[in-house]
Amino acid sequence: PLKLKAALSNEDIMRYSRQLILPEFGVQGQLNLSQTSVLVVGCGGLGCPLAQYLAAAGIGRVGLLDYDEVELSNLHRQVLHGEDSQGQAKAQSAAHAVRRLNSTVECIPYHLQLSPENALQLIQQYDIVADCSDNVPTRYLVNDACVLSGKPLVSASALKMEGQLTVYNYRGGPCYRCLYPKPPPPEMVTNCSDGGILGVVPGIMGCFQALEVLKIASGQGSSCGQQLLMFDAQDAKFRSIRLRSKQASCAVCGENPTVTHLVDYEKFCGSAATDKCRRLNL
Amino acid sequence: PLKLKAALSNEDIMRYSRQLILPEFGVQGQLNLSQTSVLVVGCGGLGCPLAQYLAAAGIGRVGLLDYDEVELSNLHRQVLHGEDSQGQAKAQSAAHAVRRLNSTVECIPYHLQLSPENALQLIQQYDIVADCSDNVPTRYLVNDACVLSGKPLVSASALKMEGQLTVYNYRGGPCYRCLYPKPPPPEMVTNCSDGGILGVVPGIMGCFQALEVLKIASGQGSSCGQQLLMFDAQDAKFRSIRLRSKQASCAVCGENPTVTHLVDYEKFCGSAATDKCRRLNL
Amino acid sequence: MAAPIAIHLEFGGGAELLFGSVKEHHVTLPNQSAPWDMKQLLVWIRGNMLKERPELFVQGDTVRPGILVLINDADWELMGELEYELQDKDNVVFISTLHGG
Amino acid sequence: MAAPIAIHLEFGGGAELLFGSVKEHHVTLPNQSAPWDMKQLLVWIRGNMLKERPELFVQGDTVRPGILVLINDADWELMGELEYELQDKDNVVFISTLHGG
Ligand SMILES: [Zn+2]
Ligand SMILES: [Zn+2]
Repeated sequence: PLKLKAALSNEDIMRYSRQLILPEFGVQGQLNLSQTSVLVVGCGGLGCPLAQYLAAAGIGRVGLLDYDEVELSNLHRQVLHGEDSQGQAKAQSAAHAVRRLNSTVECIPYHLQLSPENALQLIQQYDIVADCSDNVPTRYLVNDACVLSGKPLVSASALKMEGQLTVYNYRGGPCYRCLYPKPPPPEMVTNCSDGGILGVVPGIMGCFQALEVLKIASGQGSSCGQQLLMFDAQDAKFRSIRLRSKQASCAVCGENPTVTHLVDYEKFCGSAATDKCRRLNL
Repeated sequence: PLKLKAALSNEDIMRYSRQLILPEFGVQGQLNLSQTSVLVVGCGGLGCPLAQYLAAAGIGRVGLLDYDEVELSNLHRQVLHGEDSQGQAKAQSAAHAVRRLNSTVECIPYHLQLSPENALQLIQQYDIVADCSDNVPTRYLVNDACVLSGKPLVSASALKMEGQLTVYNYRGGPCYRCLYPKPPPPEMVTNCSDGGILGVVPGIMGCFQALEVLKIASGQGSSCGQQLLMFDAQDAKFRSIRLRSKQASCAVCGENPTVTHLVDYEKFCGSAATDKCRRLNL
Repeated sequence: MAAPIAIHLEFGGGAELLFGSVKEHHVTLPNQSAPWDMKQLLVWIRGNMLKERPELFVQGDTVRPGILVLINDADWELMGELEYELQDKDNVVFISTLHGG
Repeated sequence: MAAPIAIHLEFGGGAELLFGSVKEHHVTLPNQSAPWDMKQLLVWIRGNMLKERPELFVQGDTVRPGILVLINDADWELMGELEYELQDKDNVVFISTLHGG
């Protein structure tokens, strides 16, 4: 757990002065932030801007998880990496950029694939989880691990010219499975490699994720629990949707849960936990 | 003027593959982008994410203008700079970060204050102008220079937990003066030093500015002409407002303009063209 | 007899690809003896709008997993799902969940 | 005689600081012989809601420079500005322009 900071240093006061004078934020908000840890699952198009703004704002600890390495085709949207980081682990490259921006943030890179074997142990060490992954099995895995560990999940996704954001498992609201009890048919899932994506769309959604994480971490609270924020970049239109409550019948957060430990999510979804090759040959 | 690119190189195809397959964008959109130049006025909270995503997407040329140097209190929102760039010119620091992300973008830093003496000559060299400045006189100066040079102006602003965005002087729509013929009383203008700002709010608005610039540059066109996009970060709410048409009575873009060359904007506004000290002692 | 009603349909998140890539549709549901409900709307969409591979949109008598249905900017679960009775000028959105990042 | 009308007022971009930092206000405008227009609304706000320094909100008979007025999500210039006749349940927004970055 993070050491409790009793007061801000003079350097903190200088660095964060523009936030400290916000009545919604203040010194207490900054102290709360410095005592909060966030696990960023995926250091791609969403995770890059998210990690950037969490670190800039002075989050206490950020875990940066990604199994992948930086490729040229990532750079149009994964803006923490550079041409010189091609071939490096994304987690390491993102950590390097984050430390350059704010060396007072504790920054832990994890160059690994989140799996049913390691997810609980990792997530238990963090206060808030941000899902910036790119595939269906990982989204169910992260959700279940957050429900089983009691952590709020700030989840965003993006494809082509559209984005979606919801805060799950937060203040009695629904989880991902409450909304989507069954996974979609694998042939209907389009990933960024196949469907394309305009880089600034995950940029906007990742910044939004950072905003909601910061509101939770500072103590203001998120306004996106039980809400779906939909973004259409073509029309520059946002829409806020009121979602269902937590479902009594939910397999993981309901009254008689059948998912009481993590399962095989690739099998459950019929697809692989990477956006590289889309379907498992079962 | 930028050299016309007749075709994309193999490296371009690799790098931008996720954008190229978008039907709204495509190869022609990418070629259009590579032939477009954008002047970013201000390399602060808005200019940093804007320049980052323009460069990542493959804009042809980006001009980065700022008179200021990097300070510790900038780093909570001005994410292209790092701890090691304190004391450096913001324009140089931003250019360095942009080149690391995409060395194929022509990147020109201007370490200077935009003024009635240099604005027209600078703006005439660019296709699109993005106003990321932080004070009233500069906003009128940029507007008038864009009207006099016939350039679209993608303008965003942010303070505390709010943001605003409009595309001015675009496809027959209004300019900044059409909306605000008279400057506000100087004592009613709050800047980021006085009012505070949550860093990710200009992050979101700067990404939005990048989106609209990219839509104009690629040939799709912006959906924010004659529109005001208002963002409230506290409630995570966006609102789109239909604005007035171009005003026949406008002093700069109207039928009998009285502003036919650039004037003294500090005098016109009664305030200084920097957010450092708020009022001119006239 | 229920009078014909006009509703606004929207498809997004990729679901529009099943409808000629058109995101917004204004449709008029014809007269019928009982009020229109969502269950009947799905049958009508399947019969009148879906050109091919209807199983990618409907499965059994409901939408396939991974499509969220919104009625007047609220999750249809809050509105009665298949039993919701459509009103004139209702706005119904079918949105595919996105998973990319 | 025009009946009393209820309208929704919003202040943003800093303009809320003149109204006790409260962004949303539901107000009822009393009966009067003629319909309420925006000009009268500004006088009413000045007399009933503004606690201090009214010149930071109104100047002459209109709003001060740098405040944009929106009626039902449209610039009031499109609606007739001071002459616009208010309807029951109208939404009127007063928003200060932001200049920071
Ligand atoms: Zn659940
Ligand atoms: Zn004008």
